[in-house]
Order: sequence, then C-alpha cells, then structure tokens
Amino acid sequence: MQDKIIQKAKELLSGGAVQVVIGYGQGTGDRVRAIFIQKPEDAGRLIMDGRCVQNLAGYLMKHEVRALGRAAIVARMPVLRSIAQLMYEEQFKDSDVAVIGISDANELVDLPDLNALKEYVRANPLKLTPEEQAEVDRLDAMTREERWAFWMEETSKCIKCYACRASCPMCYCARCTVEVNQPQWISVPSHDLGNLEWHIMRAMHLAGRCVNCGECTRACPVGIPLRLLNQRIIADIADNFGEEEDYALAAFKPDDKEDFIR
Amino acid sequence: MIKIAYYPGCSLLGTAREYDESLRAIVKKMGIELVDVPDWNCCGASSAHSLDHDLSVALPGRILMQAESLGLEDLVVPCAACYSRLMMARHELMEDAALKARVCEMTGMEFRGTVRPINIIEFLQKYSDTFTDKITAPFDKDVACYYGCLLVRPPKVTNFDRPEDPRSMDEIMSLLGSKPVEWDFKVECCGAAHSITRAGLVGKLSSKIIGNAVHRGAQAIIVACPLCHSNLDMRRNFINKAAGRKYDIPVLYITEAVGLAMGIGEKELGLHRHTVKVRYPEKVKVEAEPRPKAAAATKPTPAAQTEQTEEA
Amino acid sequence: MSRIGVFVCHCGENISATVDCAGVAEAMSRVPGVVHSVDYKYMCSDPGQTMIKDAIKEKKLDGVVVSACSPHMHEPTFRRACAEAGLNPYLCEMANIREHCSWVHEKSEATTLKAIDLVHKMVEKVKKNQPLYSIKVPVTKTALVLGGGIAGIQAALDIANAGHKVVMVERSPSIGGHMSQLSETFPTLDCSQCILTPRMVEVAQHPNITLYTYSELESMDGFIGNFKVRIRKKARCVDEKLCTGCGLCTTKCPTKKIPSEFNEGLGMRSAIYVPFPQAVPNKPVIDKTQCTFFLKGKCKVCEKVCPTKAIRYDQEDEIIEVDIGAIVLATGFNVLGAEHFPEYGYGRYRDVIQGLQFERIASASGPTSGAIRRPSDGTEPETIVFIACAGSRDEAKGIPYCSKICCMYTAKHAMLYKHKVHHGKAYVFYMDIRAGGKMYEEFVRRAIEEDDVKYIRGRVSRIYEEDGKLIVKGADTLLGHQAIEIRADMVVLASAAVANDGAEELAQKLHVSYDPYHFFAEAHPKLRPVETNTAGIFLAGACQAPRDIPETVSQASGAASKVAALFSQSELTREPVIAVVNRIAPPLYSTCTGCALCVPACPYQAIEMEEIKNRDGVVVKRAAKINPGLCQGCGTCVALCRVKAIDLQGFSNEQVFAELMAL
Amino acid sequence: MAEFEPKIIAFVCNWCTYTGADLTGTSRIKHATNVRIIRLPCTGRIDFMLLMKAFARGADGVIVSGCHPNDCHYTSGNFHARRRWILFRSLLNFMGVDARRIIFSWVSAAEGAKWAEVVNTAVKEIRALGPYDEYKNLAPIRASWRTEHAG
Repeated sequence: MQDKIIQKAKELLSGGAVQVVIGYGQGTGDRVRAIFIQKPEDAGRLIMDGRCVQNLAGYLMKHEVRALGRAAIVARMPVLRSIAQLMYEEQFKDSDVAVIGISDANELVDLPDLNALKEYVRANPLKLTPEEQAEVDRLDAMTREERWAFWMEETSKCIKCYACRASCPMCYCARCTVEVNQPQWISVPSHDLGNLEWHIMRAMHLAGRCVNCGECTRACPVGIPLRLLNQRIIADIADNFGEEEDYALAAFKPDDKEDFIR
Repeated sequence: MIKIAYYPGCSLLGTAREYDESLRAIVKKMGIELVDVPDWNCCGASSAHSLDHDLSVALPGRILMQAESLGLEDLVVPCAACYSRLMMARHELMEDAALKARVCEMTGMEFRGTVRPINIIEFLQKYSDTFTDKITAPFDKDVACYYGCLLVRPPKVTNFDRPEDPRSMDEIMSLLGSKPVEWDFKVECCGAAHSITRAGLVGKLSSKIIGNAVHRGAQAIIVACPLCHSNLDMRRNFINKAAGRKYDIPVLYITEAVGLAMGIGEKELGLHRHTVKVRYPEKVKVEAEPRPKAAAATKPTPAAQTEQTEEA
Repeated sequence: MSRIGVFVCHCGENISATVDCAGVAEAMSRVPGVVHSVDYKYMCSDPGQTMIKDAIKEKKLDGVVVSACSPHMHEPTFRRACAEAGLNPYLCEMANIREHCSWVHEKSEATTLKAIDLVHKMVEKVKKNQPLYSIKVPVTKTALVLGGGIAGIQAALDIANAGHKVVMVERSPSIGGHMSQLSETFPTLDCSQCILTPRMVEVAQHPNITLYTYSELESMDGFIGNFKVRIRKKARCVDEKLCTGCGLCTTKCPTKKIPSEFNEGLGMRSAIYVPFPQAVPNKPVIDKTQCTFFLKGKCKVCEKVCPTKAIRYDQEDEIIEVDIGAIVLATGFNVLGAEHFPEYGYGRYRDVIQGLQFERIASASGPTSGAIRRPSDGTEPETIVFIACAGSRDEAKGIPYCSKICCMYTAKHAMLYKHKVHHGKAYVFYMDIRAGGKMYEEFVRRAIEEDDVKYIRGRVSRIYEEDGKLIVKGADTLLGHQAIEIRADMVVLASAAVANDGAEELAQKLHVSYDPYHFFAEAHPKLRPVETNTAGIFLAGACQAPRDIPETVSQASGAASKVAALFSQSELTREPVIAVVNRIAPPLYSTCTGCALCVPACPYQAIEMEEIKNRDGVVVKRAAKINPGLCQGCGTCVALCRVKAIDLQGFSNEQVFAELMAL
Repeated sequence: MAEFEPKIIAFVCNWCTYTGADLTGTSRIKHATNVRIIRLPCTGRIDFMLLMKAFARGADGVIVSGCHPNDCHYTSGNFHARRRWILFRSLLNFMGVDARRIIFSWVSAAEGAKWAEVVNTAVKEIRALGPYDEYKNLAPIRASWRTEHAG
C-alpha cells in the first residue's frame, strides 16, 4: 500500500499536476508526523501504516500550505469526509485539491475530482461505531448529577491552550468567537465557568460539521474526551433529523419531532 | 377469560332486576366474567348532589376507590344515573386537588383514578366481537333506540357519542339484525325522578316519546337505563291517559335485545317482569316521507341471513 | 461617557397604582451614564413629549429610555419626538413597565424592583445603540385586492379612483360575494342587486382595475411595496375575448341537475353555467367535476351551439406574476353548515333552512323567483319559525362570539315573509335583540308592531317532523316560563357567521396572523382595525370578524385610504432593523469565513456571496452580503453565524448582551 | 427563611409571545414577578450562547418562547430555533447541565392567559428545583447593579 502511494505521489509531482503532496512521514522516535513532499524523488519518505491516523485536511486550510500551490493529500475516510464538508462550506474550488484516497479496506481509491470524492463520501454516511455509541450510551445512562461531576472533573483539567481548535480542520475561522471581547461571550479564565462555556460553544459550532475524526481528543494535552461531545451531537442529528445532506441548523422540516416545547 | 369490574347499583337489584339478569345471561355467553365491586355503596343518585356537594362526590368516589382494589381498568355501569355520577365524581376528583384531599380524608382511602367507568353501550361496542358471531335468532324488528339524558350529557365529561343525535345504540342494534328507525326523541326527557312525585308529568312527556316512536313505525323501544325503562314501561297507564290512546309497544333493555338475538330464553332474560307484554305490533308501512339524501343511513348489517330492506 | 435620559411614565395611574414611579426614576438617576431621570403622569401626552424634547436639547442626551407602555403602543410616538429634537430615533428605547409589570402584578416592593430591572436593562441596551437611518425602498403602485365581494369592490374602486392600478382576484366565477345572494338589505329594504350591480359593472369597466375571476392566490413573496404575487387563473374552458355572454350554451347543456352554489343548493344549474343573471363578468364556466365531456369524454354540446366558437376544453390553468405594493384582504365569511344542528334536523328536513337559503327563496332571481315556497313540496308556508343565535353565542358549538348580523336579517326575513304572505304567522325565537346600527332598532320595532312578527324570548331545544308539520319545541322565558310547541311549515336558522374555508392556508401564505376561529387578526383592535401585523397587508370586511354591509363598506374605504397613503410617496421608508455582514479593514476585509451556511437559512433569500476584490481587482475573498431591500430583520442568520460576522441593527449582539447582563 | 424567589430570564419573540404578554397585561391576568422579558425580533434570533450566559448571570431558570409552528411572522424563524433547541438541550443534558431549568414554549399573540400560566408554572417548577448554585459556583458572579444600589 505504501509503495502505491509513493508511486502516485511521484506521478502527480513529476507530471506537474500538483506542487506538493501532503502525507505521513517518519517522526522522531516511532512517532509519525505530516510531511510535505515537493520533489518527486523525496516521495520515498512517505509511509503508510496503522499509526498514520492524523487528519491532514487541516493543513489544506493553512495559507502557508496554500502558498506552495496545488496540493495532493493522502486521505483516509476521515480526511475525505473533512474535505467533503469543507467543500460544502465553499472553502475549496474544484481545482484546488487532488486526492490520494484510501478506503477503510486499505485499498487505493481512484477519486479523479472532488465531485467523485463527494459521491464516495455520500455513499457511506457518517455513523458512530458500536464502541463509540456504547461510550456515549454509558454517559447517557448516568444520572444528571454523575454526568455533571464527570464533565466538571474533565473540563477542570482544561488550560485553554486551544490545541483542539488548532488541530480541527473545521476550525478555520479567521477570528474565532472565543476571542471576541465585545461582547465577551466566553469567560476568558480557565476556571470552571470559562472551560464549560468554551466546550459548549466549540461543540455547538461543530454541530453538523464535525466528521468524528478524533483529532481534537488526540491533540488535547490533558486528555479531555472532547470527541464525546461531538459524537453526542452527531447521534442527535441522525436520530432527530435523519440522513440529511445539508447543514442541520440551516435547514428544517415543518414536522421536526420534539417533546419538550409546551 | 376477560374480566370486567361491575357496579350494578341499587335499581339493578330492585325495580330493574331484569336488566341485571339479562346482563349476567349475555356475558356468560360472551365469555366475560363480571367481578362485582366489593362492598359497593349507593352512588348518591339525584338526592346526594342536591344536598351536599362533597357527599355527592364522596359516595361515587368510594365506589371508584373500591373498584381500584380489583386492579381492573374498565368498570361497566349499566345504569345511566350511576354512570353519570361516577363520571362526574372521577372528573371532579381529577380536576380539584382540594376536593380530592377532603374525599380521601372522609373515606380514609387513596384515590388513584386508574378505573374508568364505561356505560353499557361502550361495553357492548368494545366487546361486540364476542356476541356478533353468536347471533342465532337475529332481532329483526324496527326499533327506536332511546338514549335518555344522562348517557350523553354533559358532553365535556361523558364525551360519549354525539350529544344531540347519538348513533352508537343504533349501530349495535343493526349488528343484531334489527333496523333502527330515524326518530326525533332520542335524548328528550322522559320525566325522570318526577315518576314518584308528579307521575302525570311523566305521562305527558313520555307519551310524546312513545307517540313519536310509534309514529315512526317502531315495533319496540330499546333503552339503556332503568329509569327510562320504568317511565316508558311501568308508567304506561299514565302515558295512555295523557295520549288519549292505548300504546302497546314494548320497551326492552339493550342487554335483553342482545340476549334474544343470541337465542337466550325470555324467562332467563327477565322479560316476564315487564309491565307491557313483550309482543311486537305489526311492521307499520311508514308513509313515503321524502327522505333527503343527507340522512345518515345505518351501517349495512354484517349478518348475511337478514336481507337489508330497501329504504323508501 | 453616555448621556442618557430616563423618563418614567405613570400612565395616569395604570403604572403608578402598583409601581413606585418616583422611586424608579430616583434609582435610575444613580445609574452611571444617566444624566437625566424624571417621572411624569402622561409621557405620551404633548407636555410629556415636550419634556423629552427639551431634555434632549438642554442636556445634549445621546440616549433616551421611556419606561411606560409596550413598544407596540408608543415606540413610534417617542421615536418621532426624539427625531424632532434632533436625536436619532433609534437611540430611543422603551421599557414595558405597564403590560409586563404594573398591570400583571400586585403593588409590592418586588413589582417596583422588577420595574427598576426592566428600565435598567434598557438603559444598558441604549448605551450600545447605534444611530440608524431608515431604508428607502421603491414602492410598486399597484394594489392587490383578494376577494370580489362588496368589501373588495369598494376597496378596489376607492384605490382605483385614487389613480392607482388595482388587481382584483375572486375565487368564484363572478364577483358580488354574499351580497349578490341577498334579496333586500336592512335597514332600508332596498334590493341588494340594484345597489350592488352598478358597482360590479363599475369594477369591470374601470381602466385602473384588472379583474381575475375563477382565480386564486398561488403564492406571495417579498415585502411592503415590493410583493411578488403569483395568481392561478383557473381554466374556465371559455375564451373570454370571443364569448359574448349570450348564454346559449348554458340553456342547451344536457347536465342540468347540479345544485347551484349561488342558490345555496335550492336551485339547479347546468355543467356550463353563469352563477346568476347579473354576473360580472357575464362569461360561463365549465364545472369539470360535472361536465360529461370531462367525465366520459363525449357530449361537447356547448361547443356545437356556441355562435362565436369560444369553448376551449383544453384550456390550462394560467399562472400570472404581478408586482404588487399593497394587499387588501377582503375574502369574506361563510355560514355554519348543516352538520352542526342535528337537534334542529337541519339537513334531514328539507324545510329547515339557513338564512342564505331564505334569501335565495325571497330573491326575485332565486329558484322560486321571489315567492315564499317550501323547498320540500313548493307549497306556501302558513307558519314560519325563525331561530336566532343558531350556533352563535354557543360554547358547545365552539362559537362563543355573536355573529352580529343575524338579529337584523332575521327581522328582515320575517318582514319580507309577512309582506308576501299577509295571513302567514311568523315567530322569532331570540335571546337578545342586537340592533345597534343607525335605524336598526326602529327596523326591528316595525317588524314587531306593524308586521305582527311574534318575538318569543327563549331557545328552541328540538325540531321534529310530524304529519308533514315541523314541531318546534322551545321555551318562552318571558310569558310564564312554559314550554311551548309551534307547528311550523318552515324553519329558518340564523346560523353563525364563520371564517371562509381556506382562510387559514391563505393567512399562512401571506404570513398574516389569525385568531382561533380563523378570522384574520387586525394589528390593534381599536387603533389599527384595517391593518395587519404584516406591513403592507390590510383588512376589509367580514374576513376579520362578522360584520354588516355598512361597516364592511366603511372598513373597505378605510383600507383603501391606507393603501392610497402608502402609494402617496414614491419610495417607502423602512425600519432599518436589518442584518448586516461586517466589513473591516484589509487584509481580512470581513470576519465572515465565506462558509455560506447562512444563505439557505434566510426565509427571504436576502443573503448572497460577494466577491471582495483588492485595489488591483484581484478577488481576495468571498464573503456574505445581505440585500437591505429583502432582509426583514428576523435575525436567524445572526444567531446561526458561528463567527458573529453578521449583526442585526437594533438588536445587535452587544445590545442584547448588555440588556442580559444588566439583570 | 423567606421562600426562595427564583430569578428567571425570558427570551421571547416580538410578534407572538411579547404581544401575548401584552395581552396578559391588557387582560390584567396577575402572575408571578420573577420573570424579566427580553424582546427579540424572532426566536430564530435567540443564540444558544444567550441561554448559556443567562445562567452565567445567575439566573435560576430561563424561558424561551415564540410563535407556534407555521405562525412565524418570518415564516421559518421558529423552525430553525426548534432545531437549535433540540441539539442544544441534548448537549446541555449530556454535559449534566440541568436542562429542566430551560422552559421552551409556543405562545401566540392571542394566548395572554397561556403566557401567565407558562410564567406561573415555570416559577413553581424552578422554585421546587431551588437556586441553581451548582452553576453559580462555577465562578464568582458580580451582583447586578440594582441589587447593590437600589436594594
């Protein structure tokens, strides 16, 4: 699999189709990190194994990477979903990105253009895995007080380093609302209130946009299971609004069901 | 074996014994077991609620609470007056917490409101499948179904059928193979309790009811309330005096009609207790009164063996 | 530092009865930024407004908070006063301490503290207010009148005579509405056809009025002055230009046994029909649900006999798009149907009819050409019983309101009957006679005294038929409380006036609110009876509540004057409460990320993506842009935008946040 | 100790619930004084952060009310709001925030009596739940100007 990627990268770079290939490379120790191949001969440095899980789509949004010219990206399913969502939010034009798709079955997927990518992503809609659903259900089964204690314990660890924001491909806003101080929506200090408000806002602002890649949890230095919040919303959208193409909060059905409005 | 809570009430053990006998006869055939409410008391009828409001709710309230101990959901109440008192009591106990507290304290019992009183027509509607396939002698008479006043009123509380022009008894009678006639005194007052104090008034009012039924070609009047039966049947002498002519149209309980249709004997159904002998006058050909298209025709009878007489 | 003036109103004693107004004013004087805080008995009065103007000038106020009634009541008043004093009107806010405080709480410290909170939060909000300037919007000087009854006709004529274009849309094949069905009209007994037909012809011939009959409103978009309306002109299957209205087709049509809607089912009509002789336009319509050609594919008699070959079986529905500046709703009312009166045998006994059917019997153009005849056997009735309040003022029927016109037309019916059948006996069962109009009471007295109509105060419990007679069982509550029975030949129910069917869907198409009985809701019952809460949409006639002809005509003229006022200026000033996507200095140009998630959320499609170019003309960024003409200021996009790049003028994030934080 | 008086903030839409509350006033239907109404053009305008900040401001309960479905003056504001509330309420509940303290309702311009009933029920329910100290203790809350200066 790894050599197929290297071969594809060489083709794209030498053919001049792309100026840079974003993929996984050997980091220090046995760690993996993102590498940016600009010359065909460096393509050999690309690797592909179980450790390559980081969501590279985030780099597509950085203006430094865009400055390098048209990019190709090694893309497992989460990365493909991120690109599809970013396309929905009109962040890419069709010509901007080429994709080296890898299916869950570890097969090279030929996605000539972004429309093909969109079709491929639409073919297997986003669903929580049984384990993820079980974890969410475990929390649901708790009483409200237990859940409150659980999250107070978790968010109290937050130091507001915003690594979760930096790592998330969906958090590309030039001025994030957490930095707005007129009005001061989110309390700045990382005390219990500030942390709670930040995590509520982050989860709500990713509603219907998060692709459950898990990058935020991996990036969090203090290991807060942020992914659970997004997974709860992903499950809610599926349960309440069904498999809808468009952004959940900008669309509606006259007969959306609810049981709490008097 | 379906179990239903049963509240006979005082008249079904007194002047309306045949109503109780016929009900017990048909439920045996319908495969339903009636479970009497343990240690039941009088529902207060019209005397209680003209004297003391709390008493008029406590008496039927106690019956409901006793019935709750049976753990059965439906409570069949054949007598319309008892049905009305039980429904009113349940309605007020559910609405007025202070009243409920007083009644619970007065009776020393806890009201949970799990029991729902149903009248005899609701009962027959709910379990219609248990007798429609046991009809051996269809009751193919032209009948006038008389609902009286308490079964359908007050609409907010009973919300049973249409208060001004009910249909439900007509539908059950057509299930038995009889043809309910279109008549106009379905819910008019028969004089009710005046039967004791001013029997003449009962004669006047009931004679109108009987007169209209006969005028419409009915061969029998079907009732679902012991008081209606006693006024239309037992007071027939006053009725004839008021009308100036002799009416011999019989008055049957709906349970008796169901029993007859299931082939149960007249003696077992208590027909011999009636004042007016149960003999059906000839089917009178009603003059071709122009029947507008909009008239609500009765549902075609399912039983195949009775041909449906074409309406004029 | 802000220089804010707080003006606490007593509203006579409506507020001061339970709120310590002086205390509120004193408390507000100690709020940082408040330089002037007074209370006064009537802030909305002339002296009150002058107080505000003087304070603005003397103390150079840059914000005003008037704490009094609801902004729905006097916000325009106080904002105008501030504008006159030179302060931008949108720097003036109202604190509702009447409807939301003094009127709904007992006199207590808590009530005054709540009032202080309500005023203080508006002070904090005003500190964040920005001066705003009205949006100028062009006005299309064409009015749309929905409904061709007397209300629509009067409104259309008034607007047209004011020199503006009018488009009238009527659902049935001819205009005229219920009034054209009436025989004579109270209180003067002049024949309704004689006074209505000239108006109908005037509408048809008026150069400014375009008339679409047998048509319905398909959809409506846009806003005051700029409505985009689509009208569905249903296929008449007759070419209106060729047809001369000779009526040959209607006489020759073989299918004749269809109950005529115009005659309320008493008379018959053919499949191709003109509803009534004086119909405007006098062009027939083919009823596709009854015409044999459409049902079985053969016949075509009308096509054969038509001298001008005007029959078009293949005519399609037509959708007409019109630009409209104002809409007048004049869709009228209906009468309660048969299924509501089983106790009166209505629908079962053919001689128990409702008011409109009696009108048709009494009308010269009716099925009996004016002679009072029983629908069942055509004989002349000796005794007629009229029942007032049939369905009206009756909680059990779900109609607690009074239908207002029945007392008068019942007296009229009784009078018409006695004029035509002198020896006839007329009884009227009534609860209370409501004859409040000009010459109304005298009219009813005349029916009682001169025409010997027997008025019985009591309700009818049941009507049943015996040997061809209708036995009316009722009670007479005045003469000795006895039950009475009248053997009548005919019974006329003055049945309740209810909203037209389809009123709810129409209201939802036009975003107009309606009451639980589906009558349209006026903006304010006393002060704005002909307007709705939706700017540019006005009301006339019985579609708003049961109403007689004099009131309908005056309300129609009222609505027409509102439209004429709207059309008097070439452009319309609109509230500047609209959303704006921020624009900031380069290199960012806007905090909007261009994600376009807000675009589908806007109900008015007011948001598009704009390409921002730098000075060299290179497209630097795509950011959202809101069309001030279309945006209605609902704010859905503002709450949706995660980056807070959109803000709503008048209810900006800072303003609402400040208001919240003051509590 | 005097009975606990909950502090409740209400975000309502201008066309229906605010006018409904006006009708409660004109009909003189008395109700509890605990609720402060904030007027917004439409429920669509109510940002989820406003509800969050209301609790941060020390509110014990929040009422959010607007036009019935299909009655919205802006056609679909309330439909968008409903979707937002479905997700936000579930998220808050998932994080252990007491979602029972946020009361959602539809109140039309003709339902003055219903508004009074919504307020009274809300006050009764929130009073039963007691002060929301769990949230207030998250961070020191500056007392409102009125409590310090105007008693």
